[in-house]
Amino acid sequence: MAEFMEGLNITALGVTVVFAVLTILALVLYFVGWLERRLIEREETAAPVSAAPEVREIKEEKPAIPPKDLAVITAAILAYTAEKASQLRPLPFKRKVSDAWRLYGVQSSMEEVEDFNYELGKW
Amino acid sequence: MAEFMEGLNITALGVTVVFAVLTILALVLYFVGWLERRLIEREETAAPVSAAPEVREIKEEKPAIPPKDLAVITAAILAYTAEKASQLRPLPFKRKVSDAWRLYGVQSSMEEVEDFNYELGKW
Amino acid sequence: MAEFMEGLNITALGVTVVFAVLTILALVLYFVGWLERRLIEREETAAPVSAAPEVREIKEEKPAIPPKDLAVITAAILAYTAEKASQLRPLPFKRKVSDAWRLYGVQSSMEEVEDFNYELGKW
Amino acid sequence: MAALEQAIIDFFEHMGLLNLTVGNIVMIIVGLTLVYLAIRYGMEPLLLLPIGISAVLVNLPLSHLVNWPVAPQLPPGMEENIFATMAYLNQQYGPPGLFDLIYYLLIKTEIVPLLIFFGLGAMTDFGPMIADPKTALLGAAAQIGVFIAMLTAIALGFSLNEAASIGIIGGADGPTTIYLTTKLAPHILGATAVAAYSYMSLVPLIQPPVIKALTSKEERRIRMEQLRPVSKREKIIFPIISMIVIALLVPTAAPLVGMLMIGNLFRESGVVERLSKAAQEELMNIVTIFLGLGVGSTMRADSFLTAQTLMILGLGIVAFTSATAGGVLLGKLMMKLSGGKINPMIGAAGVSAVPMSARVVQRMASEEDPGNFLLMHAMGPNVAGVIGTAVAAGVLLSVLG
Amino acid sequence: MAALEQAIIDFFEHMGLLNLTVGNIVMIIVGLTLVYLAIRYGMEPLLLLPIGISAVLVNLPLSHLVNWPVAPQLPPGMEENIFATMAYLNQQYGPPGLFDLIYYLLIKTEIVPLLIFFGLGAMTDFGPMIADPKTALLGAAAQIGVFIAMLTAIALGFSLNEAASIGIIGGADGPTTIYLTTKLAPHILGATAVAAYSYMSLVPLIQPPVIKALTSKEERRIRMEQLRPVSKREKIIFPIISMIVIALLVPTAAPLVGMLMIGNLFRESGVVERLSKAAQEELMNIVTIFLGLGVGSTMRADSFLTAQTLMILGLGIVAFTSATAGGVLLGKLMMKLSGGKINPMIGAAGVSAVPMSARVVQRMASEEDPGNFLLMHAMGPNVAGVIGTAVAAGVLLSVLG
Amino acid sequence: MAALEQAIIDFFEHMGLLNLTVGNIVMIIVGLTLVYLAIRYGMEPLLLLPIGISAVLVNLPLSHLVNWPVAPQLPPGMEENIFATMAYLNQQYGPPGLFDLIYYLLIKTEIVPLLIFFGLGAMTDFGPMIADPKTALLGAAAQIGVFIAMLTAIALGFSLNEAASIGIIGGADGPTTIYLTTKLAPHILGATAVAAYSYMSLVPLIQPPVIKALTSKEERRIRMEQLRPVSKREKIIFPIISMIVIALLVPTAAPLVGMLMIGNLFRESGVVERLSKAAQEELMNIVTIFLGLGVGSTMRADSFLTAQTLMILGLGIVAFTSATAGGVLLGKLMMKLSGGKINPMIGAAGVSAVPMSARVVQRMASEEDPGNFLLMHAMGPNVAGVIGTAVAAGVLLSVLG
Ligand code: NA
Ligand code: NA
Ligand code: NA
Repeated sequence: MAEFMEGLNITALGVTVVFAVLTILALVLYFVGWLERRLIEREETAAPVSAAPEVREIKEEKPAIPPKDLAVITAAILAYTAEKASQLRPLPFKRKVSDAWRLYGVQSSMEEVEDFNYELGKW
Repeated sequence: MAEFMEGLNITALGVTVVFAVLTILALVLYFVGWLERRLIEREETAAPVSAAPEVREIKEEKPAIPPKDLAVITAAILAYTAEKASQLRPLPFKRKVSDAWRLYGVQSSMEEVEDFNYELGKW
Repeated sequence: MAEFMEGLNITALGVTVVFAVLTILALVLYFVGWLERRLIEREETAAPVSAAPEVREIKEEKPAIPPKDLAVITAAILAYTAEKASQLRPLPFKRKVSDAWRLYGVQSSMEEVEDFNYELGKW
Repeated sequence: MAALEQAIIDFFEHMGLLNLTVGNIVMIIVGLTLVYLAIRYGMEPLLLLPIGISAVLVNLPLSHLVNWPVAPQLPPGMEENIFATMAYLNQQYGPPGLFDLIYYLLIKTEIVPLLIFFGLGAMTDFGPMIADPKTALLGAAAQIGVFIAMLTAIALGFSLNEAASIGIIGGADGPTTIYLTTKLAPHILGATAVAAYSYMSLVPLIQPPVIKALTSKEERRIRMEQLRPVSKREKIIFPIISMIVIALLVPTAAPLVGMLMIGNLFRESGVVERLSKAAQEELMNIVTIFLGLGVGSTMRADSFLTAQTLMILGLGIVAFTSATAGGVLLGKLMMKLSGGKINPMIGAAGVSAVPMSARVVQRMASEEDPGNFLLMHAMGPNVAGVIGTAVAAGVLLSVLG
Repeated sequence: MAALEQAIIDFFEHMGLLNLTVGNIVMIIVGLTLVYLAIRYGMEPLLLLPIGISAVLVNLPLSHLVNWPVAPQLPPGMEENIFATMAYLNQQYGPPGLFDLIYYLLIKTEIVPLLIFFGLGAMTDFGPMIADPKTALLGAAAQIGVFIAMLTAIALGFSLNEAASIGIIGGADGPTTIYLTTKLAPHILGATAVAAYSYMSLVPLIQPPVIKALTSKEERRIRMEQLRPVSKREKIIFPIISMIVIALLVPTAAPLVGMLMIGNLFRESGVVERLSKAAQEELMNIVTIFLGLGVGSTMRADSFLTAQTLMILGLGIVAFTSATAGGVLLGKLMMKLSGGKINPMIGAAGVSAVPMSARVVQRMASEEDPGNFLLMHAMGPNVAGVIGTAVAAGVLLSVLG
Repeated sequence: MAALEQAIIDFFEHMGLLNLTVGNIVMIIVGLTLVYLAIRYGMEPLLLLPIGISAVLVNLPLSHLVNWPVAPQLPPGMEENIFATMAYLNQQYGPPGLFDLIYYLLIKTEIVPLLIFFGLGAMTDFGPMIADPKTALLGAAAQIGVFIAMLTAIALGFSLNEAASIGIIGGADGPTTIYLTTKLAPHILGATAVAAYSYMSLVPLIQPPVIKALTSKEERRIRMEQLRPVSKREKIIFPIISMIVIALLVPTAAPLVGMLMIGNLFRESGVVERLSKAAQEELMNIVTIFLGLGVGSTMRADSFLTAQTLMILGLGIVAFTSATAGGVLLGKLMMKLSGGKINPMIGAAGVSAVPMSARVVQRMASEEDPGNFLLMHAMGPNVAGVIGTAVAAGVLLSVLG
């Protein structure tokens, strides 16, 4: 019985804390959302010239493909994939394009070295 | 010499056990095979209506591609892959399709959420 | 001050060792390069008949694709990929081509078993 | 020749077959049942298949994959010291089998459950919850099931620590259940883990009757407004803010929520795709294998084949049912307060089991009205339920741990 | 300035070059030879390249990648306690180098060999053996080579434990060899591992003469009936049944066979493709790297450069030759009993080395008769040989371990 | 009810918020700044994002992700024994949190930095250095920055061990910095690691002014001859030779250089693509996650928020600047000796930070003369700088370790 009473106490505490924490989290999220809307408004008033260009960069234009063509290509590739899956084995992982740089001249080599991923990132 | 005698004993034991185990395994496999054939027979007598539909589902119909076309497509893709391997680097792993759901309306969002792989499986 | 003197000593030692090691390494590399050129010359004198065929094997002939076609295919695939990325989820990793061997007869099975990668390598 | 005979006799005396107990046989059948359910009905196969098959394997006698007990009697003061514990167990029970190493080094140290949470974070899109923060409360309401199940377990005679581990099943979060049980009551880990994953996959059967019983047809037909868009910036800020807020309020929930949110930040930041992919795939897959094998290896006849286990399986249903009810009832309250703008069914999705309970809600909504799309609205409570359960576990840990 | 001179003198006294022994030089050459064979002739490069290059590295003096001995003298009672052993070694020999950690934590605890078996299970299609179970006996017959090599080793003066580790080379299974040697005779691990992997890659040279000597042209021309189809259900049941049968009969083989079959169940179940892929790829690759580096790091001059090592390399040939002969001879017996329906050559494939010995058989068959396809028939004994060797290792462990 | 009140009071007393110190708040802001820099400006996000966010997490009080101090006071003789140390810390400070395990088991044992070097080797093409070996000397010259920074640090009052760890920042190699600091001065690990990675990403800002100050317009316009082709055979021999030469001369550099070269051999051999890919991807990604989290977890207020840290950040600039100057000055000498055939700017690329400093050189060259392509020539010193820094670290270790 003592255990059950303690269980009740834990329950009261637990329910209170869970609700409190998620309520606070929700309030914070409302505040962040409100801030975000204000920020966007201000950025828009500040005009297309300034501010956070890297956010917009992300939404690249992509050339539209007519839905019908899209469906046809999809169907073709899927059918092809299904058909070939049992015969084709994956091409070996093409890791070393390496010597290219001396064959294709210095210009092309630039791209390759940028690919050089020691720093594991982009520059 | 004592060691060699013990070696002989171990050999006798080992050869016996290896043969015994694999013989028993073979017998069990014969039994499983016999059971399987009986089960299949019974399923077939029980007709195309009932039983284990999910086993059959697996064998999906796939539209046949004429072998010649298949060969052409294969050749094209392989040639293409070989040609591009040195110039193209892998597209970055496209992980976040995310915001799609609010842009394409609720209908399309359904599929995406089904993609939501918290449970790591299919439902 | 004693620490600084020791630091100077370490610096002298360190700079000496770093330069010594990289100089030795450079000399060894010059030697390896000289050896390599001699080896290649000797191989070439020994004529196209003999020697190190596996080095040459690597440079396979690949059928040329006209650059324009290449560009078109690339553009098409990239556009297609971009378009589909939000709808298509990756095809499940097609791991088991398995039963193929009994369906397509013994000949085709050979290739498959060679694919069998217990030994994790090529034979 | 006598020596040979002796060797053969010795060998056969140590044959597993002659040492098989009834308990072993029952456990093997239990394990095979899990394997069958996983393969035949696709019940959470990523966990139940490894759990089932390793339960089979460890119950084949003398197989040396497990040599150490799951909940050993330790000298006083050693309990808390994992290094001393392992050295002691090695002394007492011989060198560890592979599954002992997995259990003691990877699961008992919480490495595996926390890395799973890390991967889950990298897999989860908290967008729906950010778009409509009030739905987070429904994720809180569902935790009521945790406490109702806990109280029921106490009433049935379980100790407080056991009852808390049983209650958390109602959170419908496998890794949280494993995390808490390992800390509070490791001897029932097999039972609570199996219950959690089994019922998670049975959500589509358990929830609909409860939801129907608590809502009217009109309520189920309520349509909701489309969610507002969520910016990339908000998605990046969310894991950081959540981690800070929750860890400041409930430090004992910090490991779970922290790892979840680090994973989510990797996902949303967009600058560490390599790591985010690794968290979701290579690391996640490897860790999932070890989780399944390690949990399954705790299912030994002596600790699993008890009346307790059956009661735990029963209490799991209590937990899931009351969690669903809790969510739906708060949903009804919010419906009334909002003037009918909220469909109470989405409360049921507060039982995380992402995204299954959200799909249950969507399915029930379209049954009543094919044009009613609640899925994204149900995803809010659904992901909030993950956080809610972690907080509940934190409270239980802080009081009992 | 005197201090600087002293520092320089000290530095040069600890220069590796001045501490290089003849043994080191020979071992470096041995390591480079393995690297050369791996790259130039593709001899099992996935193992022999890492083994070779780490053998080179650990024989460069004072390099601190290995600080602990491979087979240390331990105080009584410590041998079995890995935790006490490591603390003791740290005390005696200083902190562990990277390769010490790999060897003691990952290989000596059997984690790596067992995970390799797990991955192999996920890679292996047991279909041909299920289709024609009697070929499993040929996988048993090839194990005769294990015992013949063991007896020869005893006759040459090796201890029982060493002889058993040497014999198992004849099983043509790298991980099983490493597993057994680590348990029975860790000081010869380098030699047995190198022998096992080297001869596995030399199977195409070793087997044909033996097969030709034991079979007539007519026997080699025997064609066999096509194998029956195997259902998905059988493939799923197979790993479960095999695990149970073998673990009940030979519990000491349970870790190896158990992990193999869990991997295979992951593969065949079709419901855990993520995990099956992880077992075959990410986990397998990582584990293979550690296996190669760890084994190579045991190749130190003092324990490797002995007459024993040369004898072990010689005994490896004995093992492979007699294993091939054992398989072929049982093949001939089965041919007679079946009235000429079985081609005796497929017995040679009982030497696992999957799929190389099966390909050897196929190649020899098509040399005699281009229309004779034995590959799938040879795969039966081939995969059975993996199980057979694990069982043989289990017997040796139970008697000597 | 009194009990309930008590429970609530207890709970709130252990609430993190009430235990937050000013130091915690500052560290959280520091962590968030790193996260911001990583996301907003892409500053080495793969390391700085995990480091930043885990610095935030460990500074949320009582969160139990770290329970052990970074640089504990240990009983005499225990320092060197990692197993005794961990058992002792467990006894003193309770069970390890996840980040304690990552730090003590994976980073302090050097497992993670060495595996990173292994992966880097598999990613690096040493071709440009093989084609023009004299450029290796420029990689040596840049190490002068290491020693200048070290001397400055000593002058500012740092101990020798601390100064060496600070100096190595000038090598512009994150893992080497972490490796050396962990061994010599673990209490400043957070500061040196953050400095190393931050300045590596700031190379495009730090280097150009130094280069411009030391070279004339004419010098910067010097064009260089195209590099000779490098054969596959040379690329395979290179890692083997380098490993042997360097380990024989500086054994303390053997772990770093050895693992780098094993990785490179895996890459160039062409026969172990599975393993090479694993080293570059799955293993690398997993290890990078642990490195970032482990390093970040050492950033606690008490050890990080000191005047020392600010000085270390300042000394980092000294290190990078003098390293660049050292490279350029030797470049000028080589230009004179070669009769103007060598562009002195490529010396700046001896600061490894592969491939950023090589790109800086390329960019400055094309600004002066759009037709001048120095990139491949700058890659030679660039990769040589990795080796040079490892050797410098080896010398420091052998004298101070
Ligand atoms: Na939950
Ligand atoms: Na075998
Ligand atoms: Na460097």
